[in-house]
Amino acid sequence: MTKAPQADTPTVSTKLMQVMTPNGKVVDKKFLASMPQEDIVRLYEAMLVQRVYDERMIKMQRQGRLGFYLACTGEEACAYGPAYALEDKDWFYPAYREPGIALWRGMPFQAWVDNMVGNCDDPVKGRQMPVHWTAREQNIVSISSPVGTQIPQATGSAYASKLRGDGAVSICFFGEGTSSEGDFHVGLNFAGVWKAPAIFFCRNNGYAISTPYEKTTATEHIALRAHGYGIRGQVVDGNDVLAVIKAVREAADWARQGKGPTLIEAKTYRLAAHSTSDDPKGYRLEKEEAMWRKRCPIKRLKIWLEKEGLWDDDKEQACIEAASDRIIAALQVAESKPHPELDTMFNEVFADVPDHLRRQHEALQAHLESGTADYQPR
Amino acid sequence: MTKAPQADTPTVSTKLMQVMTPNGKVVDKKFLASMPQEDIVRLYEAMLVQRVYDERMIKMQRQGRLGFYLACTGEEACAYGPAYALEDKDWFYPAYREPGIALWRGMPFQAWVDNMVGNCDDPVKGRQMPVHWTAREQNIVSISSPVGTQIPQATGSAYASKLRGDGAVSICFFGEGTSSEGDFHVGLNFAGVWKAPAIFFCRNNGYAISTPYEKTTATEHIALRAHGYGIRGQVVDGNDVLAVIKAVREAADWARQGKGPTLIEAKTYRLAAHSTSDDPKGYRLEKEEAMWRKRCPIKRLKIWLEKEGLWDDDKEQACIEAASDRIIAALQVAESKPHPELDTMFNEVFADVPDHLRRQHEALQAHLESGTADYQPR
Amino acid sequence: MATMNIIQAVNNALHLAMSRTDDLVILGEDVGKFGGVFRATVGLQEEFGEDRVIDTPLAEAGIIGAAIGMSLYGVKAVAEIQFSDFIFPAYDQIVNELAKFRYRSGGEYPCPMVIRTPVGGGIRGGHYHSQSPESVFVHHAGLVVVAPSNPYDAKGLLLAAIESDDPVMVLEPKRIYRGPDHGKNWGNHPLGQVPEDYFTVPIGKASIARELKGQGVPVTILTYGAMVHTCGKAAEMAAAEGVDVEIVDLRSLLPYDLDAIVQSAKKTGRVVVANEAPRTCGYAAEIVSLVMEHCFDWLEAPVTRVPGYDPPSPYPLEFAYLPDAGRVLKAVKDVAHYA
Amino acid sequence: MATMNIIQAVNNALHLAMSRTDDLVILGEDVGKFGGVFRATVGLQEEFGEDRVIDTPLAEAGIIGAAIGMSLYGVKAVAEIQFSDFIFPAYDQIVNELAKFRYRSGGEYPCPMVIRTPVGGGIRGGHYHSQSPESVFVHHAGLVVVAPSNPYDAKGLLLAAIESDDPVMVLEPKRIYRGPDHGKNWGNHPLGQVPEDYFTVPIGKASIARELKGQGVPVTILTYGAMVHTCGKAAEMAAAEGVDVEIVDLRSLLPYDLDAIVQSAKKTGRVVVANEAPRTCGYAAEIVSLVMEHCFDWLEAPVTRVPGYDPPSPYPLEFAYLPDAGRVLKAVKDVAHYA
Ligand SMILES: Cc1ncc(C[n+]2csc(CCOP(=O)(O)OP(=O)(O)O)c2C)c(N)n1
Ligand SMILES: Cc1ncc(C[n+]2csc(CCOP(=O)(O)OP(=O)(O)O)c2C)c(N)n1
Ligand SMILES: [Mg+2]
Ligand SMILES: [Mg+2]
Repeated sequence: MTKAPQADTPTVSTKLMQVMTPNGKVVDKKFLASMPQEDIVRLYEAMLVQRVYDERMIKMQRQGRLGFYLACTGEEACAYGPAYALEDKDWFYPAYREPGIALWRGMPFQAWVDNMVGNCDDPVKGRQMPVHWTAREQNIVSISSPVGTQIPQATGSAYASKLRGDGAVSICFFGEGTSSEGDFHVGLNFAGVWKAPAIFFCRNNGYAISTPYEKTTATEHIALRAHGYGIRGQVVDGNDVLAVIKAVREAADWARQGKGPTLIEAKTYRLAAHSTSDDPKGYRLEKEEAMWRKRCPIKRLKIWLEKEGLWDDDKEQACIEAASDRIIAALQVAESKPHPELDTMFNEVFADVPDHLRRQHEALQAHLESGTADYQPR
Repeated sequence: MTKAPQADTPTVSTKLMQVMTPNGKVVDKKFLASMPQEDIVRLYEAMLVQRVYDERMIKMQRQGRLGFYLACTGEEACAYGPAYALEDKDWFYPAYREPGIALWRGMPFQAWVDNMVGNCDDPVKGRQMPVHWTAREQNIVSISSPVGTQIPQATGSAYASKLRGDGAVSICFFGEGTSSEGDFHVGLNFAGVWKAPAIFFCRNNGYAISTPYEKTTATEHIALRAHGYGIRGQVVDGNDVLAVIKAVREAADWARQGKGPTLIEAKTYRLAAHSTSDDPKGYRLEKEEAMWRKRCPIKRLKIWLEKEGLWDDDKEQACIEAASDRIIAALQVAESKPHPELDTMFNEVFADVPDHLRRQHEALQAHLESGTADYQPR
Repeated sequence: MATMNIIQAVNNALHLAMSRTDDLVILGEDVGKFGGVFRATVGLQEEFGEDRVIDTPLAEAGIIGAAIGMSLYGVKAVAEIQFSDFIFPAYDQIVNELAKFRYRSGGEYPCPMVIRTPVGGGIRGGHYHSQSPESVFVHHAGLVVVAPSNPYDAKGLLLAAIESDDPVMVLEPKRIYRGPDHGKNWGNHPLGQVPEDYFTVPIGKASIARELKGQGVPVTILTYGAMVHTCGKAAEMAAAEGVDVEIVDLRSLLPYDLDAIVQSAKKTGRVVVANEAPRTCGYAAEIVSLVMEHCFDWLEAPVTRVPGYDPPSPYPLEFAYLPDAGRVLKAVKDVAHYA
Repeated sequence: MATMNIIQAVNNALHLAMSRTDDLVILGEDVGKFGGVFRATVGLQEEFGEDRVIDTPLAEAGIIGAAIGMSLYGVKAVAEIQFSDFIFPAYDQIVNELAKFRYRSGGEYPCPMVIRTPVGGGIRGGHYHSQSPESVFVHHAGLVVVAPSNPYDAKGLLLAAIESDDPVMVLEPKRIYRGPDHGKNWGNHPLGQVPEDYFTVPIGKASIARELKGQGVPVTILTYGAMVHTCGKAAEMAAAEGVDVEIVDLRSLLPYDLDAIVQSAKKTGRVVVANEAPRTCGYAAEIVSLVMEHCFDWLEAPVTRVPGYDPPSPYPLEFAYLPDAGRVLKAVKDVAHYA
């Protein structure tokens, strides 16, 4: 009954793909050689900057200037790696922890910050919480809070691009906690049947809010689920941006050759709290966090860059300061902008505003003019 | 990272478990020897009788005497095997194609037939279509039409029995088509984490109505999904009732030892139409059906029984005739019974009938008495 | 013009729409080779190929989720959900995703697509093949919901749905899929005269299924779907008893045609709302509230619902369960003679 | 008696219930070690162990599906859904399974269990942390749905829910979880005086949150949950303008207390229905229809809804979106002065 494996039979590899160890030791020289050095520097800078942004934003939230924030600290490689590895025409379905995709691919920085505040220039017009941005120009699909819904959607986009034969790949991001939702299953299974050019990128950061991996699933690797869908599976060191790039490139090649989807499991760790509403002290040990801090994706790259003479402390300092200034300035600008207009509450629900929503809009307008309304526009 | 396998590490076997080949050749003498011969005869008879019931009911439906029927022709072993293999205290979550579980475990035969008609003695009080029976005495949970919903429910029951420490196992049945639903994923994943004493029995009969296996999933075996949940997986010849018994027994032992769930995939074939609303001629080849008819679970057992001198044509004829008479008589009885009482429409929606349903009941009563109602009680 | 039943009208519409653009696909369980369990998609896979008429795995969340992704990418999908009773595994995708995509993305990711699904009882399907879940979709803004009652509207509304820039759910009244007298005593469901060419029926507009004759106490019935025919029969019976009924076929449940509702309600002052869905929090409650809010001073009698009963539909008692012409008649007479 | 906020009252109720029987478990995302994202289950895992207070995988269909299976087996579950916005992956399990189990099995498999979930806006959660989905559950017969507005009812209704032989959904008003003045200008949400011992509040009974004072035009407000307090503030403002408001806190949305509704509506003849959920096909529409059907001749003015707007809740404009005291006041004055 078992057939001989063919060249295009998908395989599932649970061996940790790595290019560089946590100590900056190169274990895949060939891949490293294929990477332009200036790109590695750019990637390093971008991840470092992201770290600064996250730290500043969390502080701002504590000061009451932001309603909510959610950092990707420790997981920067899982956004910047894929964003680098793929092409302009490819489509991205982020979860909420991949701002790097937007920033790398050219979403205007101020727009990203405007979204944190929900002002009139927020690309989603103040209709969602912070961190739920969108970036149509960059083919990055709108983020929603319900986790996992983007997975079958990415399958659909991948199918559509296959139907059109335009050679694009759709990549979808989600956490290991999210991989427990039914949408994970249906999305990957459909993609398998359709041989859709899709990449499912599971950031296994060990926790779903407070829930540790062993309460999420009994399987050793999420990647093993690829067996159940007849698709490729690959475990990668999610804190090794070069390995992430390699894994995504291989998956994209496979997809573009018409061989179907890949499930990538990136092993990483959420160094930060889940969000500004969370405090991990109640559910995990400092010791564990400390161990993972040593495996930080930024740190390992820095060791290597310094060894190669491509980076030094001055550059580091300058980079951090510039990023810090930039985000503080952008936040000030964002805060100075007014709220979105009232009509954003009623338009774009449908293509045209139907009568019943027009009536609701008018009623609200009248209410605000009556002087008895709680809300005061800014 | 990979740990050495332990004695209780679940394994996934895609080797077809068989006790007897389609030609009646015994390939697992040891297991056969463990089975009392009279039980094998009883199992054979039961499956043969089921075949007769199914054929008669389909005829009755064609004659307009039943609203709907759904046969298990070719898949009898997948119900009678598990029903035989498990204990009285164990819980069953059937799909709609396992009447054998009920009949083997002692659901009153007339009650089963009353359900086909939906009369006043139907255990579900005429509230569901035919084939959606229930059997509380036998620990067989109520069947519903939406496929797959029973899977996480079985996980819950298994967890509850584990919590109580009563040693019971919960077994859940579903088709390979159904294994595409999100509920499959969540049910098996929860069971894996909880090491719940559950058996997930997937009847892979090749089709979901008209949809062939290769459009359902790209994985070679549904059983491979066990990898993704860290649980046991086992492929078994679903047309070999002895192999099914063996597979279910192994899974039950595993579960009772506290080692968690097993996903069993039984390879079989739906020889009949999906239901009386279906005609397979439009979507599959007679040749394929003919090949599977040769692998019939009843036929292979008959060859062996005859060889052993445990069965002969006279017995066969008598058995068929008795079954035929029995079902025809039972159907006549069922048809002679009145419809369920009107109040069955309003009670048992809640534990007590709330006022708003009482008012609806009264209104209907008045309407029926007004003489303008379409419905005429029988 | 051709004589068609609803299934034929739907099939005809799909053929026309699929011919007009390559960026349209049909997907669902058994819709391809088999042509759908109600045969609405027969012949389409043969004509447009397996890539555009797709037999999906058995997973409604996958069907809708994937259709959303196609739509975002620019390929419009017409998804079939085999029975509306089985749509709920996709409920999250529909109400949290499909309905909100345009709004939540600041207009960057509109998501026009179509969901076709058969609704209602009368085919002896028990309570898992008979549901009428319109209100739980109408409640979530962002979804257009239409409910044709005849072959002409079935074709015209489906083509309008496919043209629309919004996600549209088309609720097809399965008990009158095949023309006259399917079901028991349901009144006439004539086969329709339907143009074979492309046309649309505007979304958001009701139609007058029966006009006032000018003889007797005038009463308005607001209804939709298969119930239009039940109400037609009730209207005939009422005429014999001196009650003059206007039937407004709402056709479009969201957006609804408030003008048509208000106009008829003000004209008669006596209103019955008839539909199959369970009473409590059903769509009829919204219509009652609209009439309350817009026509209070015109009302001569309480607006009266003739909805389904709340419990799940039973099997042999189905024809006691479903609102029949007699129940509509009683309500019509009650409001006509209210004093 | 102790002073408690709603979270404390819920937590206290769960402690008491868990102590009374071993056949009760709590399950949900982050409910165990962390004590729930709103901290309603703090301390329970420590006291009752990991087997009875379960941190589940992230899958609502699994939580509810498994809870159903436990309940069928005789172990009652109190499932927490982290936000009601995330309940929809379990919608099929809730409306097609949980709601129908007793009925469809001829009474052989009742399925009593409890679902607790926070509802409503006012915490700056955007439209995915603010929904009020009651009507889409009330519509499916078989589910009991309650909505407490204060710590006393939160405890008493939860304990009644756990005692009940039916599946019960407890919709907790998250913006007043923590006591006074959470949110902006919402009126008083006093911490409650709550007995520390076991007690229940009967399901199906409304309470009078504010009685008529006998001065001014009498008006009824029918409401529930957090809106009870918004309405309280509106009632005070109305009193200053010569309108005398009775507030009926429905508490139990299904079964509803028709007697209380009808009694108040007939007394005043002027009725406002205020709730947070979107207007169209929301729960308020059902209440309007009930008043229409049972009190038509008593009505002096159209029953007027003050519901949420239909679109998904926005983020910075949230306090323009939510029905505030001013909007309730306007409706109260409109019905008071209707002529
Ligand atoms: C359907 C749904 N259920 C629950 C939540 C609440 N929630 C938000 S994030 C989260 C944990 C997600 O964990 P994981 O997928 O591992 O992603 P991570 O946060 O670790 O990146 C939960 C439970 C949600 N957003 N959506
Ligand atoms: C949620 C849901 N979707 C669709 C259906 C319609 N339907 C009934 S049976 C069936 C096919 C099931 O196939 P499979 O699981 O392989 O079981 P089999 O019939 O082959 O035994 C379908 C699509 C349903 N009952 N429930
Ligand atoms: Mg995680
Ligand atoms: Mg099958």
